[in-house]
Amino acid sequence: MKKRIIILVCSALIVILLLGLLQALVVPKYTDNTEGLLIGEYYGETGENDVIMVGDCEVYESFVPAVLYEKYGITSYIRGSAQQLVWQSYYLLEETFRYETPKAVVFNVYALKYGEPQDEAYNRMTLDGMKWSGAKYDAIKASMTEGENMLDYAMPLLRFHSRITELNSDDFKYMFNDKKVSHSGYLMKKGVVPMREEAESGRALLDYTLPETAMEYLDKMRQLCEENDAELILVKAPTNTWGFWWYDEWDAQVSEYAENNGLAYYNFIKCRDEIGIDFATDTYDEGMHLNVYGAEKLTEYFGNILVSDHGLGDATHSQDVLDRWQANIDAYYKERNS
Amino acid sequence: MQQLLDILSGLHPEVDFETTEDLIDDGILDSLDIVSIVSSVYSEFDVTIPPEEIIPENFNSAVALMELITRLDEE
Amino acid sequence: MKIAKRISLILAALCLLVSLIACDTGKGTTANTSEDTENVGGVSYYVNYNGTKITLGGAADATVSALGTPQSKSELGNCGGLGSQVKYTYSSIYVYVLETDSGNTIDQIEFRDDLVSTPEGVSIGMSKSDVLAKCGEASAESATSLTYTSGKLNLSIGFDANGTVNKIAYIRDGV
Amino acid sequence: MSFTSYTFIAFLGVMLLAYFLTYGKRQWITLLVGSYIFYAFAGLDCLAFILITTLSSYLVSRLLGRAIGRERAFLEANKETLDKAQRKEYKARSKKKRFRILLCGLFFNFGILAVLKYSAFAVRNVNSIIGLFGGKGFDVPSLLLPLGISFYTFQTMGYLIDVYRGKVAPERNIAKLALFVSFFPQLVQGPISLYSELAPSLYEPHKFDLKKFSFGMQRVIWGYFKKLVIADRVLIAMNTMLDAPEQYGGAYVLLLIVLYSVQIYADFTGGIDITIGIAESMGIKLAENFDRPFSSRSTKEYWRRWHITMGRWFREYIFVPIATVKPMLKLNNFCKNRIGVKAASKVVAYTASIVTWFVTGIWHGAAWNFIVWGLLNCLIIMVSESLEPLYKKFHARFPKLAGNRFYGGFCATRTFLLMGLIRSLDCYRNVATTFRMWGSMLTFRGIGEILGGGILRLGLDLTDIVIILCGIAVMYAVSKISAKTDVRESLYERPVLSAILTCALLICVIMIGNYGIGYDASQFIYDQF
Repeated sequence: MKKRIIILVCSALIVILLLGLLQALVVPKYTDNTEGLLIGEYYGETGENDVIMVGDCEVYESFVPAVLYEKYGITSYIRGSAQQLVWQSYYLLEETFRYETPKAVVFNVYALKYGEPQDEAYNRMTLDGMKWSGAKYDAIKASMTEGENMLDYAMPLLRFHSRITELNSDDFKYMFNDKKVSHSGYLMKKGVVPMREEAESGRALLDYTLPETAMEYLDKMRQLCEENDAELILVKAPTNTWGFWWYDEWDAQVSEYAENNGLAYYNFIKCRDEIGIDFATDTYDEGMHLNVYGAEKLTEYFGNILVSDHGLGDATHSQDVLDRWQANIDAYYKERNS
Repeated sequence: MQQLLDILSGLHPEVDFETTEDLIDDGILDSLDIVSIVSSVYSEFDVTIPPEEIIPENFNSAVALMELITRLDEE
Repeated sequence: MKIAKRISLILAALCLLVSLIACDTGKGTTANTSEDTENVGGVSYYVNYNGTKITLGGAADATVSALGTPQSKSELGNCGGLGSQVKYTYSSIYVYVLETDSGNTIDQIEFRDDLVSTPEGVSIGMSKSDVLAKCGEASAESATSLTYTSGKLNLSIGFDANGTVNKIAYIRDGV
Repeated sequence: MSFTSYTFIAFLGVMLLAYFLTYGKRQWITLLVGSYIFYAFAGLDCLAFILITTLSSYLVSRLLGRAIGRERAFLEANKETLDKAQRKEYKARSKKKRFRILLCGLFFNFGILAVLKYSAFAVRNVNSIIGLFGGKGFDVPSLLLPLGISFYTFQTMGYLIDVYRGKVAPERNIAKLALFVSFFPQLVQGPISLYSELAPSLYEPHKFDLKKFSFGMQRVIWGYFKKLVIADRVLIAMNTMLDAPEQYGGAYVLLLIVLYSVQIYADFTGGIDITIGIAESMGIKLAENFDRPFSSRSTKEYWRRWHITMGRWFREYIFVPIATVKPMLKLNNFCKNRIGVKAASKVVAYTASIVTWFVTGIWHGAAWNFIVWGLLNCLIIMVSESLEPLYKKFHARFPKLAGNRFYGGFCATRTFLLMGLIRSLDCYRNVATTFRMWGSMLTFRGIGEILGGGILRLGLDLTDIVIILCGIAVMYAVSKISAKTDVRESLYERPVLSAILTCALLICVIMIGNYGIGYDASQFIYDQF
């Protein structure tokens, strides 16, 4: 009898171990669609970031922390991912405050257009990278689409098990260590595909009110920043194409919210010329996103604002952090100029 | 008893019903035979065999069947 | 006999209970499956443009080829698995097409200038009272717009501060 | 809550724990509570129906029990004074009375089932008749169909009939009866248990027994393997073909027939494995529902080995009573003198068969395809029975054939294909379409297309097909071995090997099972029949 119990316990342990290994094997490695790795990379660069940026592709394709540090001495990290919804940004921020105390938080407002969970795949790309915490649990709960299940997040094996029949060499190569893809959350795109024509408008909508849920989470984000003595700064990236249009009605609502709550709100669409953005050279996908050349221009312009209007850039940092940032700059230019 | 044996032999002349004891289990009697037996028992003995008594144990041998008939008649 | 009576009484009571529970739980049996496009609620959900009838929610391929070469055509990648959106620009209208595996559908039609009008005769530059006279009561009204709705199909008419029509769009709700 | 949902797995874990923790005289109450929680997941209005069935059956069974008690007491008390004829007369009279009570119970409960399940079907058919005369017809009602209603109604009515027949004593405790009606593992898809075989072990306390528990769990995992790895994967290809039947005629129909046989076997026996395994892990014994059905050599044998408990129900409570009811006996005797003994019993047995198979068909679903399916089964059995003398002559001529392995294989394959063919009626769900598709098989078109890669265009890739083939091989091997020995019992002597195999099976289920987003693991096919 004793022997049987020992066998039972051992086999249970072996099964758990094997499933753990298999899980490491089958979860997507995102070596092609690298956006899926952004959120997880933060944990290697926590601490003494002056600025944290949250939002969707309009943050991680628009601002370059390495340039911000090089030009203005501001340390920063971008916690953005593909179609990152407002509440996901909120919970990521909540998590970030457990690691450090930034002086300012920058939120790109485009995601305010979504008031409901959108897409399972994007959820996974944002949420799977987070370490387990109450914030992750809440973020998942707020983001699940119909048919999704908390257990699929707790054990990604259950979600991705069918990949076992389509494994490739990357799955083995990055089984335990993910590939590094970003520069402090900035995902570099060097291609140039010029915009063909300036859009006059986006698709007409039936209702131009920003969803209530989204605005509620914006407000929660504001309170969270207040509690943590960080200034919340709202921005809208300068890109504006018909498929991703920033409507005047939305702009008015955000402006009003910012004014009522004493927040700064910069809509960079309105100052493209001042920034010097040229959609013939500064975009990699016909104007939907900035490429690295556009992002550098925007970062310089925004850095100037952060220094002059928000008193950033004069923080003293430990030697470790200074070394880390020197390495960041080197890595950034190495990839940029390669 | 002879009456019963006549009924049975009428169905399967080749079988010695006095000695065989696994009529059902060996597949000698099929459902058609059972249906026939039940109706013959009704006409010859004036005994109705209720559905719950139609089980292999009661039909496996002529003796068992005779016992069933007697029991049903006596009760 | 007494027993049987009692049972039938009890069972009758239970029957009543069942009949109360077994009320209709399914959905209506005559669900409106086809997206009616003509004259529902007073408004039509199509546009005649240069002799081509463009029907909101209708099949796109034949319509697009009948419309001839657009001024420009611009495509937006597959978004959230819903299919990809294509925007066709013609001199007076925009036509948005949703392309999915099961076929291409006219998803939205917008007016760019006052050279086109709805089948009811509404065009950009009219006054709100003209619109109400031609189209009747709207399904929804806000300070800046009137919306006519039938199922998933909508006609949205926007106004500027003076109450003049500045926007006309046929919009299909999320698919 | 389907067996393949996370909710069910979690529920099962909690249930098992609670069951063993409450060991003692009231342990069965845990099961009752659990079963009602399980059932409540299907909807609270469903719960009302199962309660009504329980309540009415309890009342009727108690009344029947009282009537039987009175009868016995009366006979006992007047043993001396009554002569045989009087006794017979009294018994016949009181049996009639009892029968009326039983009928109340049966009519009421089958009435509920009939109204819920068949009224829409009936109205539709009436409408089409009215339509012939240009009438407008009635609105087709759409009523709620409580989970597993066909199963629990039949099981409970079996209990009532057994009480009426005096085979079992009525249950005095209504809560215990409620458990018999609603025992959660078998609620959705059977097996249909007899009260006499299930009740004792259901109410008895069961201590945790490592052997029984691990046997049960092994069987559960095996069931999930069959269902998730094989059945739900095969289903993908089947659905592709069924979405556009006209595109997949000819050889594809044969492919569909084979695939559906594999699918329903893996799905249904897998589901029953899960059911019996769960009960077994708690120490409760349920009746087996399958006995290697695909090795049957004839249709008759097949129906003794496939869905056994259902076949038993129809035989005991429909076929036998009909074949032995007095008018039938009289008919039989009347015919005997005119057309001979054999033919006379055929008249009776075939009449009873046709009724039984009609009911079996309609029990599976309220649609013509099921009725046609039932009657075709009946036809095949009757034809092969009529040809029996021919077979006998044939075998007398070639005495070696009966023992020949290849001949046996031929018979089994023939039965497999024949059963598969008529089973395809419930794939197409339409009699006319099915007949058309059967017709198209004669054209043999599509063989080249399937072999030339068509099989890979049904939604399965090569890996899937390999997995299915391996799965079938494993199922075949296990079935073959278990015909001779009890697989788990012989593995029990080799605990390490047993553990390795069980773990491997579990990992297979998790890794290559077809579940989760994108695959919506299908509900068990036998739901709501």
